Amino acid sequence: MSVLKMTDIHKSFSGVSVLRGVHLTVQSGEVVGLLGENGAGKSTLMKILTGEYRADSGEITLDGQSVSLDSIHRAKQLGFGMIHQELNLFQNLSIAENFLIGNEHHFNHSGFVNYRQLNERVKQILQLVNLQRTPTELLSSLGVGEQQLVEIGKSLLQKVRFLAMDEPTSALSQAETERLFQIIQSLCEQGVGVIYISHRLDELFHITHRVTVLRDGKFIATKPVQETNEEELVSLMVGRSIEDRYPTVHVNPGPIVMKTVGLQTAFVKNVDLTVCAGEIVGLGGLMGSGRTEVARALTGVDRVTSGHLQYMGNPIQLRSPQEAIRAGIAYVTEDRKELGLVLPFSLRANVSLPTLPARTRFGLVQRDVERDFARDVVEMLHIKVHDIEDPVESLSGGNQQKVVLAKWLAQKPSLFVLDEPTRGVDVGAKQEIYQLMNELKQQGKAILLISSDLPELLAMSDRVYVMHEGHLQGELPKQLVTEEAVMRLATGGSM
Amino acid sequence: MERFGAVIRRYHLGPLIGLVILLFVLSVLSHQFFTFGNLRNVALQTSVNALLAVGMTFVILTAGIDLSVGSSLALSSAISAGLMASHLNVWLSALVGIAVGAACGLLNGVFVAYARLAPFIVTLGTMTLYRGLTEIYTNGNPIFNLPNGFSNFGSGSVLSIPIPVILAALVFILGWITLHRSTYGRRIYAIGGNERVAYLAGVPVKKYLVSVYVISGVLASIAGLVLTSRLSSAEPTAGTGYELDAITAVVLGGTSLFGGEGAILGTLVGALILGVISNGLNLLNVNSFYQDAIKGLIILAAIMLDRKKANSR
Amino acid sequence: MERFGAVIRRYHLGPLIGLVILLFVLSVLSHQFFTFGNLRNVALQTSVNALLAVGMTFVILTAGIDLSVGSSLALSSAISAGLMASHLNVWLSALVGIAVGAACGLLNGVFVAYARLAPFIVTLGTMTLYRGLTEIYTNGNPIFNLPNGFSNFGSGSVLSIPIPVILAALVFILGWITLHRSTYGRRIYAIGGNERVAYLAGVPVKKYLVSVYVISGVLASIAGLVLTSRLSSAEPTAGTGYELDAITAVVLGGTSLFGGEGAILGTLVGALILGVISNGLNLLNVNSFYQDAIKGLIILAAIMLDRKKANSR
Amino acid sequence: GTAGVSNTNSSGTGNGASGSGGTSGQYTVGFAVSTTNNPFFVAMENGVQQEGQAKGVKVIVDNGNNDPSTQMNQVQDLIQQKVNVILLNPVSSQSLSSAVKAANQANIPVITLDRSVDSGKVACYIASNSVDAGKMAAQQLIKALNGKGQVVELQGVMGTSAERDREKGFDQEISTAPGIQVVARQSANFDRSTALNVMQNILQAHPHIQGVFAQNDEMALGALKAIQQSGKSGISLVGIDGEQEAVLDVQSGLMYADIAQQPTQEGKLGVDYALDAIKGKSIPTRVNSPLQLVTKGSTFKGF
Ligand SMILES: Nc1ncnc2c1ncn2[C@@H]1O[C@H](COP(=O)(O)OP(=O)(O)OP(=O)(O)O)[C@@H](O)[C@H]1O
Ligand SMILES: Nc1ncnc2c1ncn2[C@@H]1O[C@H](COP(=O)(O)OP(=O)(O)OP(=O)(O)O)[C@@H](O)[C@H]1O
Ligand SMILES: [Mg+2]
Ligand SMILES: [Mg+2]
Repeated sequence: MSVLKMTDIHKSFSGVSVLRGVHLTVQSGEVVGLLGENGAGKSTLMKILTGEYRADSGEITLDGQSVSLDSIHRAKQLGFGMIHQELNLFQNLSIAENFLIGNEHHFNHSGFVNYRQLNERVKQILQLVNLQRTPTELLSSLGVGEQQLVEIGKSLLQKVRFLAMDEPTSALSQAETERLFQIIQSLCEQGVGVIYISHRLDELFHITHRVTVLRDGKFIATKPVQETNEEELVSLMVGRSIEDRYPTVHVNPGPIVMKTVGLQTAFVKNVDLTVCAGEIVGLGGLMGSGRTEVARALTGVDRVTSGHLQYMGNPIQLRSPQEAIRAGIAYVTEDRKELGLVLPFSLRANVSLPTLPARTRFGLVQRDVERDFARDVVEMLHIKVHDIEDPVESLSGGNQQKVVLAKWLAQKPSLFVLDEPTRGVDVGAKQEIYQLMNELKQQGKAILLISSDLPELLAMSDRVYVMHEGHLQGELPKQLVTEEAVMRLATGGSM
Repeated sequence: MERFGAVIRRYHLGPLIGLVILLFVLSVLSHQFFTFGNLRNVALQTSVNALLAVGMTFVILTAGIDLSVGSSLALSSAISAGLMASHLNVWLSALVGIAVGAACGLLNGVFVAYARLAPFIVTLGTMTLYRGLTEIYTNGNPIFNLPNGFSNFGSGSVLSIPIPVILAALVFILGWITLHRSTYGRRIYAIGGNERVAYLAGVPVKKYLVSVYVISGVLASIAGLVLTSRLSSAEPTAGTGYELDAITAVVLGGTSLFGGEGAILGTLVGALILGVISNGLNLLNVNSFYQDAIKGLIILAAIMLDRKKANSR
Repeated sequence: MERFGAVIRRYHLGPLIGLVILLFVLSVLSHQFFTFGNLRNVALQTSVNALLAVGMTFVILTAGIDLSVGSSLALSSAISAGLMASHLNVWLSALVGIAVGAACGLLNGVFVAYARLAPFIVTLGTMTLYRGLTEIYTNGNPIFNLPNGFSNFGSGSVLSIPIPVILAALVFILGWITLHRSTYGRRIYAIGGNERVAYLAGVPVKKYLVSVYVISGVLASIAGLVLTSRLSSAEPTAGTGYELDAITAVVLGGTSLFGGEGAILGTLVGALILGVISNGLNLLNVNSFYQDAIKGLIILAAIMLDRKKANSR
Repeated sequence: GTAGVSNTNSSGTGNGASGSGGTSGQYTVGFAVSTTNNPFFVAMENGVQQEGQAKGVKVIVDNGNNDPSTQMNQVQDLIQQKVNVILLNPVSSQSLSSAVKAANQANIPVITLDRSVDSGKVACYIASNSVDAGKMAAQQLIKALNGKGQVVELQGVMGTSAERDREKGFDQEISTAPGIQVVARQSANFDRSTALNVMQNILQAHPHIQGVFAQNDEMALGALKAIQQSGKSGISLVGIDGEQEAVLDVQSGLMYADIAQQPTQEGKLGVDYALDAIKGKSIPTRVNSPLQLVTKGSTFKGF
């Protein structure tokens, strides 16, 4: 039975204060939720625990003994592990080798890799996290959700005493999430202390024993989970109460904006769907069911091999994203790091990227217009950023996600394809994004919403299509959309 | 104040500090160094590499590389000179040379962008190919007997500033505006920063990739015209090894070979550092056996000053 | 079947197909080509570049580059030869040479890993520096009058296979085992794939980075011993331009200059392609003015075969 | 790269040694040339090719790109192809010795052009002395300056034999004129555009020089441009090689003198002696082709 205590932790980055006196206590066998808005400092606090950053001041004790976490190595020795919010994986290596790096001592045979032992062990772990892949496959062939499972699996390989999980479920759907909870439970039984970060509040009530809330880098409170409720946590976290987490508006759907007829690409087949003006259409399914691939086909990224698209009533061929953008189709990608952002670019340059041609005069960028737009979106989406000239890589995960969304707003498209638009976004900001979606809907925009967050999908969509193994398994009108119905279709059942 | 720090970071003033130190040391060591005449020489001697380095900056910003510049220079200037020697109009001959440079770049660009081949190996192949074509065209002999008017272009000056220097300065200003103020330039950085993100944001990535190699080829041919005119002859071996000097200027100037990061002012500084080193070693009459070692040490010292930048490779 | 496809992808068999086609074409065009004696020559002529290319593969896999190999080769072999010429024991002299190579690599590695400077510019600086030191040490004169025993090492053979070929083969096998079977090798790939992630996973990134440059330096010195022994003299200009051949072999073999991707078998194939091209052009007595053009075309053709791979640059 | 030292005297036009054409249809001569990056060696290659054609000999040319090991490989390839004679213009005297030994073992006669090798059996060596060329250049400068004044020397690629030998000869001879001071020695890598820049810099540092010795004509031509562009006059420039452009400049008075060689003739001679060697005739082991001094008014053509 051991206790990890972080007391009065302070941390700032080049003069900007990020953590201001934070406390956190975890015991072995316990799950502590860590809650806070985007940019509140959760990831930073955890990175201090794993030796990636050093605290400016404060004390960390393990069983009453003060420990100094001055290196990654030291933190590892002490048994502190972490599942990173941003996937920390090697795209160029196989799944098994991703498990190997950092854990070589388990599979070391006088300097050589014992591949048989490695593959065996990885196979077990993949089963444990429910990932149907062989260990020798290249990591880069996996979708984001699958990669997240690998990241989770990696932490099971190490003998950890305390494990920080930074939004492990942000790209997981229901089934995988439940699997993860079973894993967490068994870890606790083995005496591991878990720090669990998530913006999906329901999960915290499911899995944690206590919740610690941060706001703006400050410690707000720690509550046993039985003694609190969602409303209280939300108001502790954002400093005000949020009435309606899923605001909806009713709009009578207009004409069909996008219609697919027998759409087929290398990854999906026989997809027939429609999205109308003034409508939010949900696209659900399990991880790897091909939702992203549908989005890619609608936005000119993937080649359509048979069937066709009808846009605003006319057949359309999209040979590149450029053509899609010109036609008025915006694609908010799910993988912000790889596909959504130019990380070293400033926020200003990122949000203006798709609309540059419109901001050009005599070939030159109109920088004042650009700056004004950047300031507008920062305000509109409450993006937490020190300066619009800061590189987006220094933003917190959720704020980065908002930037991905923001860059399409100036384009004034007719169709938005949103692939996991609220991945890693906090409750308050989520509500803002929903309100934004509603506004767009009222303006007569068509929205295709892909989401693994079931409550969000159910609440926000006017209709829901569900995919299963690369094809549309069925369509659910608003009145029939329930968690059970979606899950039934997603697992290959029928309505 | 805060803005000033940002400017230093953004425009990589590290190498500039290196250049200033170098200028200072040389002024102390040689009283001829800091004279108008000598600085004019340095500028003139840097102009060819500077022209190549501007094109190279564009290419490297897209995470590419162009090893073929020296050979493109040789091929285009051999053809221009050949035409001039056979009494074609000078301007027309020069234009044909530039067209040849553009064609060299176009071939590189098409291989890189449309066949999706690694720029290093593509331009290594074309470097050898263009050199071979130059040898075939010239039969291995220099082309001389060029019209006097053409020679004046390389050796003439306006207000005692040599024409090649003015030309290089113009190209730098154009390059700066293009890279740092135009939409085109922004998109070049975006491609280098994350090609897929740029593509998804509607940037016609392939066309842009082709364009940077064409720019590099065109500037190589202009550099070739400057060189030919300065020497009043086109050599089949002209430009051998120039790609390395151009790349060095770019990298010394703080631009990352991995694309998306860097600035053209750094390139100018990088090119000047190289030019100043050669000039200084000559002025001080350093024993030729020691020159290489000293040059190596200065390059290492110069980048040490840029440490902070390199951190974020 | 699936495994076979995976093997092709994983070990980049594209360039191998290119090599096979090249061998086939040359066998048809020249009846001397596919003889034991000639293939033996090709192998012997490839051995020096192959040795350098193995070290370069390690460096490039970490997203680095080592431009200094040719100069490290020259410096280490000049020092070995100097010691031999002054009658030090041959083995000891060779060992000192290898130590010099290791030191050259160590300096590169420390600059890259600890000072966090861009490998291109660091090794460009040391390339010039080491060349300068060689010139100073040799005073620009070749060192000859080496003991006979040493010359036999480069020109001798075992079972009619030249010793340099055997040496290069051993180094390749060792390199293969290290890169593809050892934990060290996997970590090199991990660093090349994502240095930051590797660091967070607990890989001592700095030490590993240093180590690849040391490997490259050591192999450069071994290549230098082979060269010196074959020529029975150490030239101050030895190895000039060899870095480009070594990098070309690596890249032609499908290894990405951006790190983390590639395989050492590709490097072997790349080095052999270069060796076969030179040998073939000589055998066919191609006009030397046409050789460059043809060589460039063959390189371009060879990479076209590897298109699919390059896609994932 | 540059020429080594070869000189061809007027007698070296291939008269002495030619087998009569037509009888030698099956013979193959391998020519390993150090580089074709320089007009000097291009001319030598042309000589070999022309004479080969004239005499009906098949010629295989290999370009060593100034790298000894490349050339070593090429000699091996020539041996492999069982050529009748190897004409070798070695990149380096020391390094190519082992290649010559390999040819000796295969019983293929070797004729060296322009430079020879230190060991191994050479049937015939056709060249002149690089050291002499340097000396002659120095004599011309001494004459031009009347034995006093400041001169500079433009060096070739450091570490090459041509650079060393020409410098040696020049230094020996110039020191006989105590009034002459060598104020700068800088390398311009045997390259024209490098020489232009280096000379510009030297003129800056030493505005009062009166003479320039360039170790080859390419550098002399670059230096000439620098001098012309500086607007200075009265600087005497001496080069080595006999390149046509330089010879023309001497004749028009832009350069003071050139120490010319005739690489074309040298190449022709090589083929002629090669045929003799094949036919078992005895050939001289050393053919000296004297250097040709080109000064204003001389009618020498250059290559
Ligand atoms: N390396 C860094 N340099 C500068 N600022 C940073 C850096 N890392 C984080 N920050 C800033 O610190 C603040 C806290 O970031 P952190 O990633 O800890 O937030 P978070 O609570 O994890 O948010 P999210 O829920 O969005 O993941 C943010 O404002 C962020 O911009
Ligand atoms: N580039 C690719 N190459 C090969 N297979 C791919 C590629 N991209 C995606 N796939 C496969 O296509 C299937 C569907 O992809 P993906 O996982 O993105 O679907 P999804 O329904 O959007 O799921 P997610 O919840 O992960 O977003 C997966 O099996 C995935 O591995
Ligand atoms: Mg976070
Ligand atoms: Mg998806």
